[in-house]
Amino acid sequence: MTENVLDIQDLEVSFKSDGKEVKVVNGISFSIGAGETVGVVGESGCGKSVTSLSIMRLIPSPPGRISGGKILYKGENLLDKKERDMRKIRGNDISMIFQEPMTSLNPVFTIGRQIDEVLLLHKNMNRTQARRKSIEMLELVGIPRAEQIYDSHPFELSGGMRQRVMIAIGLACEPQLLIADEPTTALDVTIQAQILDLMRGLKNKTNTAIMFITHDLGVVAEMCDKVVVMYSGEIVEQADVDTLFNDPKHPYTVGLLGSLPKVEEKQDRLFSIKGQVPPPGTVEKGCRFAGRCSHVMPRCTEEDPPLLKLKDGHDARCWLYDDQFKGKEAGARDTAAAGRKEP
Amino acid sequence: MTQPLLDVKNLKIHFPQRKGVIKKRTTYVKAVDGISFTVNEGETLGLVGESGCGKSTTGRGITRLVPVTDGEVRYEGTDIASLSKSELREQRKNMQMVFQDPYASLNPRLTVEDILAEPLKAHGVKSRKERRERIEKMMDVVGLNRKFISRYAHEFSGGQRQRIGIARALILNPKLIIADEPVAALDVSIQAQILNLLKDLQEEFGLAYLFISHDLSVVRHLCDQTAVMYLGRMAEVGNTDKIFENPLHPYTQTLLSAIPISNPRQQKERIILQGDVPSPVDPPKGCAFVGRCPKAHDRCHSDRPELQKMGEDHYVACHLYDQN
Amino acid sequence: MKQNEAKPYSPFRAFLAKFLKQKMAVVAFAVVVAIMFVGIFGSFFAPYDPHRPVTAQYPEKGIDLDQLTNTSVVLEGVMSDGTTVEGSELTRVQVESENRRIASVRQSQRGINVNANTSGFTNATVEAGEVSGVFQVVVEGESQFEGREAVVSRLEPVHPEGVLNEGEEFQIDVTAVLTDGTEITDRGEIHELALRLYETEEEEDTSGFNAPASNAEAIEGLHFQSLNEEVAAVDENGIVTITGEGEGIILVQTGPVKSAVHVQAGGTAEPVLAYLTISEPNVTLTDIYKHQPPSSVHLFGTDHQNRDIFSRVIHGTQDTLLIGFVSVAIGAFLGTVLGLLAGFYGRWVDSLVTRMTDVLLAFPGILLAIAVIAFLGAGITNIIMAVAVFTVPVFIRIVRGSTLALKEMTYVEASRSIGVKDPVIIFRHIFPGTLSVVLVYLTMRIGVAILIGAALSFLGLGGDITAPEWGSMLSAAKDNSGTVFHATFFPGLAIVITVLSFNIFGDGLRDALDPKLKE
Amino acid sequence: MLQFVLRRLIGMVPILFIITIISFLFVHLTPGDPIRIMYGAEIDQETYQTLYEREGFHDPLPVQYGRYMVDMLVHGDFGQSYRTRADVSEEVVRRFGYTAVLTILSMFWAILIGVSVGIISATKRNSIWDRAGMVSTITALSIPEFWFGLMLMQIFAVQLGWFPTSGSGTIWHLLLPSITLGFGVAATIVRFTRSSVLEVMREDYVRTARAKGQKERVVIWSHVLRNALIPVVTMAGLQFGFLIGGAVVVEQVFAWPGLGSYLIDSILSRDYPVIQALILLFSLQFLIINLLVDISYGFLNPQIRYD
Repeated sequence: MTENVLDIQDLEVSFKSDGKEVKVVNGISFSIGAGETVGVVGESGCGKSVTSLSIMRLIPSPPGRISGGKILYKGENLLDKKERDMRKIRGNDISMIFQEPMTSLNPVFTIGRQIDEVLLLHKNMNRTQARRKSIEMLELVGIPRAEQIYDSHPFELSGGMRQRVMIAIGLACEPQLLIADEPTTALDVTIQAQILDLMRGLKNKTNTAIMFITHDLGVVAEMCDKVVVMYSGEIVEQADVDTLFNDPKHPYTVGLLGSLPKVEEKQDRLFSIKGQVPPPGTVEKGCRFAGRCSHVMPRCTEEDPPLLKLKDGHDARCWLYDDQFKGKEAGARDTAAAGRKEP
Repeated sequence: MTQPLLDVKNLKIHFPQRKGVIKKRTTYVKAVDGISFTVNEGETLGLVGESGCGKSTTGRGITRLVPVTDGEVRYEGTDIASLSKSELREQRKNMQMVFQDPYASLNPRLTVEDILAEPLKAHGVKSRKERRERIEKMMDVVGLNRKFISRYAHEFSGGQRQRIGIARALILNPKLIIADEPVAALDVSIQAQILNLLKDLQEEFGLAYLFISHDLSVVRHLCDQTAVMYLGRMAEVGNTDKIFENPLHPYTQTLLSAIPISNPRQQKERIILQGDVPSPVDPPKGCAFVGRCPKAHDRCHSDRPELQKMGEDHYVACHLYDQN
Repeated sequence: MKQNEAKPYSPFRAFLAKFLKQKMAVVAFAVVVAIMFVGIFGSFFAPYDPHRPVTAQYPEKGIDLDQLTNTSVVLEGVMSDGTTVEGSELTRVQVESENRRIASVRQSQRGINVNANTSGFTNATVEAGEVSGVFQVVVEGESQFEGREAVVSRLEPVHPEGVLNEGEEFQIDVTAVLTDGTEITDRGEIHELALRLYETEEEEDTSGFNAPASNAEAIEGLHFQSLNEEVAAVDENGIVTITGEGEGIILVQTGPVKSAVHVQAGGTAEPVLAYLTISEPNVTLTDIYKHQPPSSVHLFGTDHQNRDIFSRVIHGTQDTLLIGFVSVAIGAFLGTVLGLLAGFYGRWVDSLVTRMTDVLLAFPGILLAIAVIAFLGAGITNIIMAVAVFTVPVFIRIVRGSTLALKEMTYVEASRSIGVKDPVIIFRHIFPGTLSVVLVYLTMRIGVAILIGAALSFLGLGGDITAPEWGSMLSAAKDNSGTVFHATFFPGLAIVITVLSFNIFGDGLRDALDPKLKE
Repeated sequence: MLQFVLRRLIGMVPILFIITIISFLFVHLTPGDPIRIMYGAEIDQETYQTLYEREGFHDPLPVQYGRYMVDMLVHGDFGQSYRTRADVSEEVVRRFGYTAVLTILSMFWAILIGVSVGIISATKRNSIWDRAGMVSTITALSIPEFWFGLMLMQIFAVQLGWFPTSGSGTIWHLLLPSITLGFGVAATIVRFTRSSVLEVMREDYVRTARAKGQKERVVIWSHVLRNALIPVVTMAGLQFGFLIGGAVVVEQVFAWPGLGSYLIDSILSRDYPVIQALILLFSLQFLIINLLVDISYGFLNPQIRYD
């Protein structure tokens, strides 16, 4: 087994608002192996973006605070590192691309200068070397007339082009891990297809591990090897991509898949999860999904289920799969599977 | 053949932009540049396209929230584009809108009751009691708790707000709802709730929808008819199943292939387009899609393709299918 | 679902809760309310009539003029045996003021009566026979008392005890008591001080009101002199040698201050007068005819026409607030109406209004106001008009801006799509949306309006310069005397406190109503 | 770019034209009789008539306006002061330098203090420095300039004797007036800089810079400031106009012989030719300042292309 690039253990992140501290990420653990693409999916407010910023230690503080756990990068805990050492890792070992390509580039600097910046910081290059490497990177991400674009300003580029530039910046130092936080959400579907295609190609070329954060299950199915499903600050299920889409266990995952309209077939009616996501800090005990779950049992509102290991590499946080309920498991799975077609 | 509920013919919406030293040169953003389609009673037409293709402008042009440059918009035979201001206000009763952003489309300073009373007041329901009754009834219909009638809009979650928005649109009993990306801002699980609600309401009240969306899966799910727009023009119109199962226009084909499929076992070949959508200020002379089309030929550069019938309930604007 | 079961939301309560969190703003609001109260009712509790000199009002207020300008100090003689003599029993007493223009002194029943004439300071000497003492009189008012220094008030010699015999020597120890109460015992130091104090004495006074001869022959340093050489001789260090029998008197002198040391060489003798004590060696009086400094009678002092500044500041609150409120109210009303129309209807209405706004805003407010005054003439009404003229474009701009933003809000579009009439949309959706900005600016602009109004009055464009208006008060104070601090300080402070309160209150309002609002 | 400047210059012409009309009408619409102001109230009717004709007041207004424009544009003649009979243009030229020196030095203080304190306040947000800065700026904005000037004069000139109280001549004469004039603008710039920096610090591209591993110092000084200062420069430029307004008051306090005190003296004595000329001059100044601000904005912000 290869060593993991990233190992997150029991990570907790809290935010302070109105004098109260609320845990928005509540003890999550997962790992990303070398060259692996891990998708982190969940609806807005589930804590997926906070997790990614925590890895970079870029949580705005105050009000945010990493209140527990470990983030191991190649075995070293990033949370113990000094800010100075952390800076050497950012952009070099771990880099990040963001959702909004329109605002993530500094409007007053040229494209070239913004790629050079990261090379000059981490790679001991002089300006000429940096320029050469930057243009090379621009070509790599499929930007035509790279030399010319090198000297343009961000506002002269379209959203898709800017996201390519962001990827060029992210990959310039050949990082071990690329964190992509909803990189295609703001883009049109044809442009999204271009960017996803590009990222897949680059991943095969560079063997960079990717943490892919998104709310779009379709993108996950297409891009990722492994999937982590988050709900309200917790991991509710994780599995390899094939298992997750074809044999989901957690009622939330099942519901999420069921509520997706599909372009490839006509459905009469969508499955829908009732109610809405509880705001962080409002569920005091029991499973956070209990209030919306169609399989809710008395136990669910009393005890918070642990992340149960179902089989190798497939975990779900649900009492349905607790040993005591083994007998009912088959039945539950049937109903869950049925839910995807018709509630 | 019966008369369609809404009949749009050669609709053009151009926005002038002033340029030049003494402001004499005027260019036009051709947001919508000659499109035609119809919506039948009780039916849903999905208007799809990428951002900037003019689909939202079309919706706003039909309700005359933006001035129509040219063309006809007939609602039950009356040309909306030529109505006077007061006639238009009367006409608006029959045609209501639901907006994309459930946060921005409700005035944060008003309560649910105020918001829902507004259309009633504007159309002459004077009795407070009657208004209250109708509002409460409508809240039941869209699945809002009556107890929340005096709450402010911002106290609700996105899904609930969109229910308020739908209630506002329905309260005057219109026949046509123009829904401009009503689920784009919602999370997947909430989106499903609203889509189901829209379907239920259609069945209950026999509504027709003009459903504007960039999400093809949603359109496929909800719509009977689909119209694909590109750069202010219509690329392909027809029965939804036909379009999704047998897309003819290269753009429709690309669009469909670009949608990520939420099943890792069903991945497909993808058509990857080069380049970006050109500016609507200066669209190509021939086919709007010509610059990015993998199948473009000479004629596409010079002649603008018109919609041609390719089968029952299926039209496409592409020179590939020219008879000659 | 859970949050919906909380108690119903009220926008006003939410605003109040946010506002009350900002302590500074709450205090500022209290101050604003207090200032408005003063503005309305100030004229009823101002202690003096702001238009007349206070001296003319003292009789009606039952204040004795003499009490303010006169005082008496008690004079006592100290005998060589240490006993004291009351001032009335002293003989050959002469009192003299160095500068009678400032203060005059005369002997009275128990001591000395001091009478202030005009502001300044002077020394006065008291002589009783051989000995003399000095006290200072300070009359506060317009003049500044730079370089004022304490002088020697009395010299207290130590008398030898008992009877002395011929040939004995002793040294006279002297304590110099200064007018500010400090005591110096070291003879060298006294000498030094005296050298410094009385060095330039002679060339100083050219007024003709000069002190008597005893001062003219003032002696440098610390000086000793024996009146009976045959009994006792003294040298310049104050060492006394008894040379014969009898009574001797050694005079110790520095400047105009003299005391006597009684030397008894054999036999008995009556004690002699050794030195004079003055109960208050530093008398402070007030010049009541002009520029009285702040005191318990006049909290902020009086001005160049001897009017009570405190009362004038209180009265002036009304005019100042009037300028602020009325001008901003006019400006805000016109600006809001025009801004709403321009923003909502666009097209030519907008072009016309914005063109006008741009031209007006291209000028700094004060110049625009000056131009309006130049056109209309000076006067408080015209100041209000002038300030209103430059307030209008400010409101047009902010209301138009926020109208444009609100017009783009989907909920306005939604209303239009429903078929709601334009006026209803403006009043129901747009105007309430601009209200928070308008309220915030209203508060902030009142501060600016007061500042500009004051500046205009200060420049003399307010018309009546004698009016109790803060700006004109400053203008008059500045013109009449550049050196009186209190006359300019207090009216200015009133402006600062008022404007500051409005500004902080406005800041708090803004944070509570609309934290995104930019300045 | 050139086209843009040209267009703006052309655009200024109608505004200036309107201003000349306004300033011309000044004499004719304001209460008070120019002849009596010029030659005294006591002159008899006959002399009055002669003078009235000689000064050209009998011509119709358009003719007079034409003469006024020709004098001004062709001969550069702004007339004579009613009060001193001196040539207005000469006097204006003489005084212009004084006002220019005063405002420029004030602007220097204002920018120096304003920008640096603003940056410190923003980067050390909510610290004691930030709070102190905010309290002192709001106080500064509440202090009337003329009073602040009088207080400075009291303390530093009268009591401590470090500076001359008023007048002109040396650099020391300039110090107190320029500080008085600059402190209000400094406070405005502090607040503006602070909010601008804070706003930029929330931008996504600042997060990008941090994610690159850039040092916080470089993030602030290069990524944040470059963007944050663009609006600050614009604002500071516009404040120039307000400095000229403030100069009117401050010059009066310190007896500084600039255009401001000239204006006030002229208004108080109804010296219309001078007021006319000064209104024109001030208007022109503001138009030019606004133009320069717009142009500089384009140099700083690459996104602006003048077309």
